[in-house]
Amino acid sequence: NILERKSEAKNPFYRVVELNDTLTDPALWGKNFPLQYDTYRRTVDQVRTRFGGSEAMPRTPSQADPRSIVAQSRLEEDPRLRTMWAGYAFATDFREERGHAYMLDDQTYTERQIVAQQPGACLNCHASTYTAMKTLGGGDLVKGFEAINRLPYAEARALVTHPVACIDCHAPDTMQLRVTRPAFMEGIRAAKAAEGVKDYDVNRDATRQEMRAYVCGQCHVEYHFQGADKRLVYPWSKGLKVEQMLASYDEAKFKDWTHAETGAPVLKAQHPEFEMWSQGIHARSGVACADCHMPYMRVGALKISDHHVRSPLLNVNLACQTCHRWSEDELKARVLTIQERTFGLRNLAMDALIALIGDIKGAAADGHTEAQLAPARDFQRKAQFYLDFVEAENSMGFHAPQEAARILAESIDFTRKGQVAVREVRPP
Amino acid sequence: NILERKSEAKNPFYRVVELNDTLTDPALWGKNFPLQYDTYRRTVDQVRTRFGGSEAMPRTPSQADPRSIVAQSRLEEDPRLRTMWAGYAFATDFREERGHAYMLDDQTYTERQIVAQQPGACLNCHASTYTAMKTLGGGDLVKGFEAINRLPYAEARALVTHPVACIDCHAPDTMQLRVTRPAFMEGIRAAKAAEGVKDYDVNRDATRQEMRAYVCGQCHVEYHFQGADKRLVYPWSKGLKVEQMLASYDEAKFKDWTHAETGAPVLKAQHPEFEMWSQGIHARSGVACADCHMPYMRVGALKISDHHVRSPLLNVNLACQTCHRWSEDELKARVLTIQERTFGLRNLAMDALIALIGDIKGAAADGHTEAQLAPARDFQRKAQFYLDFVEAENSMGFHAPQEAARILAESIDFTRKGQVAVREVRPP
Amino acid sequence: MKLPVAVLMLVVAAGLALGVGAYTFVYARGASYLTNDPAACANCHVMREQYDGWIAGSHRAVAVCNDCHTPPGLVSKYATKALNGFWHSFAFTTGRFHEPIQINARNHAVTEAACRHCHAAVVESIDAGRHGAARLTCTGCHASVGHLQ
Ligand code: HEC
Ligand code: HEC
Ligand code: HEC
Ligand code: HEC
Ligand code: HEC
Ligand code: HEC
Ligand code: HEC
Ligand code: HEC
Ligand code: HEC
Ligand code: HEC
Ligand code: HEC
Ligand code: HEC
Ligand code: HEC
Ligand code: HEC
Ligand SMILES: [Ca+2]
Ligand SMILES: [Ca+2]
Repeated sequence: NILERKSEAKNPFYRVVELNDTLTDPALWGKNFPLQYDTYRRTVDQVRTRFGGSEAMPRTPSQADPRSIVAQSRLEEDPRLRTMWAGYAFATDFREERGHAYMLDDQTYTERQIVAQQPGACLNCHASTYTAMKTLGGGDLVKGFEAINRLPYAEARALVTHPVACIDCHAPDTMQLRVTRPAFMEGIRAAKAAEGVKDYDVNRDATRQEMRAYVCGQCHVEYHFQGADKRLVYPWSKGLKVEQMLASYDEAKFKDWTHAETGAPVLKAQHPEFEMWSQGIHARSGVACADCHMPYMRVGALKISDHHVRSPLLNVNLACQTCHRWSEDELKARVLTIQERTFGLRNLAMDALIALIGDIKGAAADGHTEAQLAPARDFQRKAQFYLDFVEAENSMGFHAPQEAARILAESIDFTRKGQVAVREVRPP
Repeated sequence: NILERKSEAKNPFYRVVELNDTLTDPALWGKNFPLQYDTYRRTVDQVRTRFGGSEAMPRTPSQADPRSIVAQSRLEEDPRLRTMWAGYAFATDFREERGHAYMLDDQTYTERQIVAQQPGACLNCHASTYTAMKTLGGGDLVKGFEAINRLPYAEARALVTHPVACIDCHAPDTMQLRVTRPAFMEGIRAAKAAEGVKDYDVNRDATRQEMRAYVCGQCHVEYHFQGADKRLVYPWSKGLKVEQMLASYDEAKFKDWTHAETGAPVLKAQHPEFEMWSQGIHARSGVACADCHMPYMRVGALKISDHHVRSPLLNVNLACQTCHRWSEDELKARVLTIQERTFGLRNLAMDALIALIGDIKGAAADGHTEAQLAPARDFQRKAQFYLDFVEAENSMGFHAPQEAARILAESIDFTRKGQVAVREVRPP
Repeated sequence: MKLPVAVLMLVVAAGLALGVGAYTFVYARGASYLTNDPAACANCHVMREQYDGWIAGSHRAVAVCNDCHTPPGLVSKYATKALNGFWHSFAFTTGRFHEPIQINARNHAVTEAACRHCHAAVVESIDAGRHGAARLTCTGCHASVGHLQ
């Protein structure tokens, strides 16, 4: 009854440890906040949903890769991905993502590390890098950020021990949310500037509700490494929409790699959850990532944020039903309807792109000149980035259903134009 | 004043007329229900929204067409429509639709009546045909329906005087909603049968909330005239989705006309509001047409359904805010976001289709054989029906945002395949 | 019960100044604003929906209108009641108010305070837990708590 609760709750947290800005180990923070810590540790669970969660696949550990369990391979699920990414590290190893607890190991041991030389910049989103950056920078976060980016991966890896931890999202004194990733600070400032908001400082200007999404946007975003210093940059200078990102890549003449089968200068989109969400009805309604992926839960007299960050479909009751009065089955069915539609279009767009790749390959073999191939290759670059934008986004369209379908429709249109272009010309 | 308000509340209406099943004139019904009648008469208003409403265009009345005001021409707004419909009556005259008050005149005087011989079947959705059908059928509604369908338009036209009236949606004794159109009774029975529901009788089995959409579904649907008897049929035997309707047309080898520029056997989709809505989140949430297009309004102490059927964007407070706590401007902006996305894709799909039509025309000129042209023509048929399905649907995607985008994406994919097909072969 | 009477007089006086308002306030039992009986609120047909929503809602057994729509503490309580009672009477009579009725900023704040008052225990950790942090609005997630939508 309420009265009891009142007394119980006088002080929800017992400060047994004096936290400060140098303590990375979540176990220490967990002493003050055992409930959050306990849920945080549950991100090791692996449960599969139709398009999300992850499946625990046993493997025999090796010297190079000691993991005894990994998530299922997306390349085996859909071999067309190998063709789409031909010549790029992703074509050798790409798996379904799983809980936060695995982020550091999965990055360390992915075969993508073997086929390519990766920079320290990778670590920004796979480890608790906050204190490491502070130390490297002699107290200056940005200096440390720049330093860690350009280190070879192995060296940088030696500086970190934990996956994302409390300190990466929370201020130790007040427990308020904070952004600790310079790449997001700079990215969101650029995005706001594009909207006409000058000198945006996320930790100063963001509302609490916004922070409930921004802490996730530190990592769940499209990115690239800029220049020799491997600076981690989010391509938002023109805005968060797919066409705006492509425009900024085109402007910088940036490419991730040259396609092995067609010679096209192509791009790889990666987990643009934040960007996709920003175009959806939930973002527009002020619903943040944490509302669905870290819903409040009752623990005794208290209500806490479920730090077991996972697919909301594994937790529909708390994640959705406070706002939506539909049954659990009905809500799951609604998500599935959206996802199946997206998946259907994703497959159409994929078949189309594979056909275009075949066409260009064939044309090159027929002796089409570079100049003749250029237009079709550019359409491949566009179609591929748009398709990959939805493919790499991990909600299979749910975060912005119509926008995801719109992007796939445009991808198909680019392919169409590419297939026409390659047929318009005959080899000299 | 408040005294009235209190007394008003006691007796909602006064029976001044004894209504029966033969009284068509809404003015008579209006004597018992003056509030509904007054709002019903306001459908003469013409106000434009970005994609809906209608614009009042003055014209000089003529012998053939006495209308002094019409709605804007959609053909002038987008001349590509003339190419898409080349050889069909719609290419000569197609206008934005307007309020119910105009339905009979607009059908009587459209130039589509001049370029083609239209049957009485047209009247099912443009006039209060209930009593006319009853009389023609000697008390048997279906007999009367069959009789009016096969009459020449002019003869059938002489049998009716009013646009849709009270009697078409209401039972005179109870004022309960009812379906009076055999084409809908048969269509919905077929659709339910496809879902495994046997012997569905809409007036017996539908819930009140369903009736709030079904009365509209009597007319706001895709249709065709079957056989020499011109029976009005809704193509729902396989279901309400675009691919299911196309499948039933393909099965029946049905075509609306032969495309004048390509010789393809093509189809014209028409106002599938009911079918599109059925695929959207509002239908899924049990929100009916009447909830948004005829919202309850307070008149003194009474709440009545606003019979001024119109664009909800002209009435956002009552149409939306009862369920959505957003400001009027915000709600309008949400609709516009959805509509602009749909419109963008519609234009991409349209450009694509026009290109395909050009390709086929060109190939025919180059001497491609009928057999060689067949595959491309079939893709045109598909791409055209899908595009027209969204183009003819009058909410510009709002009734089912992701579904509308999905349909346009598939239309573009059909065009892509058609353009490839036409290029795969060389004339003999 | 001195205070309520005093306030009532005050409102009636203000009403007389405006005539119609006070007339309604009395005639339409605007005084029901001063009672605690939810049915009294529903004296106004325009309150019917909220009344029905409350009956269907989860709080019917635990909270009446005034628990959520008036601040705790006698003075502020009757001040709010008088203010709302008067203006709503006025709005009701003139028929000049936004449809559907929407809570205004002041009353929204009152309601939020009410949530926190009763649920202090439950929300302490998420709400008062960290100094300086802005508050999340309860109804952002619990919109249907007072009135089942
Ligand atoms: C309105 C609820 C909602 C919001 C807000 C939301 N998501 Fe999601 N998210 C979902 C659903 C539902 C899925 C699909 C899960 C599935 O398929 O199992 C999903 C999937 C994901 C996935 C893949 C999960 C998995 O199990 O593989 C990630 C990662 C993700 N979201 C991150 C984010 C981020 C970051 C944000 C904010 C920028 C966000 N989400 C906002 C509901 C939401
Ligand atoms: C420091 C970077 C970082 C931050 C901050 C971060 N994530 Fe993640 N997230 C990851 C990585 C990396 C993975 C994939 C881990 C793996 O597969 O090994 C991941 C995985 C996920 C998944 C997939 C879980 C599954 O079962 O498939 C979800 C859901 C998710 N994150 C949501 C969020 C939300 C919500 C937030 C903010 C509250 C957030 N993430 C903050 C980096 C981050
Ligand atoms: C901007 C943040 C960010 C950076 C930088 C980043 N990652 Fe990730 N990574 C994520 C997120 C978020 C996920 C989970 C979502 C997903 O898998 O799509 C993830 C998932 C992964 C996974 C597990 C799924 C898979 O792809 O097999 C691996 C392995 C991985 N990253 C390796 C790397 C490597 C190697 C680099 C550097 C080249 C890198 N990451 C850089 C954010 C990042
Ligand atoms: C990926 C980001 C992220 C990480 C890592 C994280 N948190 Fe949180 N935490 C959040 C978010 C989001 C909230 C909700 C904050 C709000 O509503 O303002 C939150 C809230 C809290 C709160 C406030 C009470 C509550 O439950 O809402 C506490 C205490 C807390 N976290 C402790 C921890 C501890 C301890 C750890 C490490 C074991 C941790 N957090 C790790 C994102 C994170
Ligand atoms: C904090 C509130 C909140 C939470 C939590 C939330 N939603 Fe929503 N949801 C909304 C709002 C607001 C809308 C927009 C429609 C409206 O204004 O009512 C919406 C819209 C939707 C729609 C219709 C839009 C579309 O794209 O078709 C679906 C489906 C949906 N939500 C599912 C979910 C699911 C599944 C979850 C949990 C994973 C969830 N929502 C969590 C508030 C929420
Ligand atoms: C959730 C609200 C909602 C529901 C339910 C709904 N509509 Fe609509 N409808 C709209 C909106 C919004 C528009 C766009 C109006 C505009 O663009 O001005 C629209 C547009 C239309 C139009 C074109 C109106 C114009 O002004 O040109 C027609 C006709 C229509 N709807 C019929 C229907 C029918 C029939 C149903 C049921 C089968 C239905 N609607 C269900 C909201 C709704
Ligand atoms: C008897 C056939 C019929 C029925 C029943 C019917 N409509 Fe219509 N409706 C039409 C026709 C025909 C038009 C176009 C009239 C014109 O353009 O002259 C129309 C036009 C409209 C418009 C467009 C108004 C504008 O300003 O553009 C809306 C909205 C609409 N109907 C909604 C509905 C709704 C909602 C229902 C059910 C409550 C309904 N209709 C029932 C035949 C019908
Ligand atoms: C199944 C019902 C139905 C039938 C049958 C029908 N209409 Fe309509 N008609 C509508 C509806 C609903 C609208 C309003 C929506 C729209 O215009 O897309 C409309 C609009 C119109 C309009 C005004 C807009 C325009 O197209 O210029 C004309 C003219 C018209 N119809 C003529 C005809 C003719 C001629 C026939 C017979 C060949 C016919 N209708 C048969 C339902 C029908
Ligand atoms: C296109 C269909 C249509 C036409 C034509 C129509 N109505 Fe209605 N009417 C409705 C719908 C839908 C409702 C809502 C019924 C419900 O909620 O069950 C309604 C409700 C009513 C009600 C019940 C009280 C109310 O307002 O909700 C009355 C009385 C009424 N109409 C009278 C009339 C009169 C009189 C006419 C002719 C002047 C008329 N109607 C024409 C569709 C129509
Ligand atoms: C009778 C209730 C009701 C009415 C009236 C209504 N809606 Fe909705 N609306 C819903 C429900 C239910 C959902 C699904 C999300 C959810 O479950 O909250 C929804 C979802 C939405 C969404 C998100 C889905 C999407 O496609 O992005 C938008 C936008 C929306 N409504 C706009 C409107 C507008 C505009 C109107 C008025 C023309 C309107 N609604 C009228 C109940 C309603
Ligand atoms: C458990 C708390 C609670 C109770 C009890 C309660 N309400 Fe409310 N009321 C609310 C909330 C919450 C809102 C929505 C305002 C908001 O979003 O802040 C609201 C809104 C309203 C509104 C404004 C309409 C709207 O939706 O904004 C009216 C009028 C109202 N209530 C009247 C009443 C009446 C009359 C009663 C008693 C029959 C009552 N309330 C009982 C919590 C309550
Ligand atoms: C004299 C008739 C009448 C009575 C009695 C009445 N109300 Fe209202 N109420 C109204 C009217 C009219 C409005 C709309 C006022 C506006 O929107 O400006 C309203 C609006 C409200 C609102 C939301 C608008 C706002 O100003 O925030 C709340 C909350 C509310 N009433 C609560 C109550 C409660 C609680 C009671 C009983 C103690 C009650 N009402 C009794 C007529 C009345
Ligand atoms: C007069 C005291 C009181 C007020 C005011 C009050 N509540 Fe409650 N509330 C209770 C009691 C008692 C319960 C049932 C016992 C329990 O679970 O704590 C309850 C239950 C709940 C629940 C759980 C059951 C459900 O409906 O999901 C929620 C959530 C809730 N309240 C939120 C709110 C919000 C939000 C407000 C303000 C709009 C509010 N309460 C105002 C006393 C109150
Ligand atoms: C971001 C969404 C969100 C916000 C904001 C929010 N809540 Fe909740 N609340 C929830 C969820 C989810 C639950 C369900 C927890 C459970 O049942 O385990 C909940 C549960 C509750 C409960 C019921 C616990 C029980 O089961 O008895 C109460 C009481 C409550 N909240 C009150 C509040 C109050 C008061 C506020 C404002 C200070 C508030 N909430 C703000 C999401 C929210
Ligand atoms: Ca996953
Ligand atoms: Ca119109």
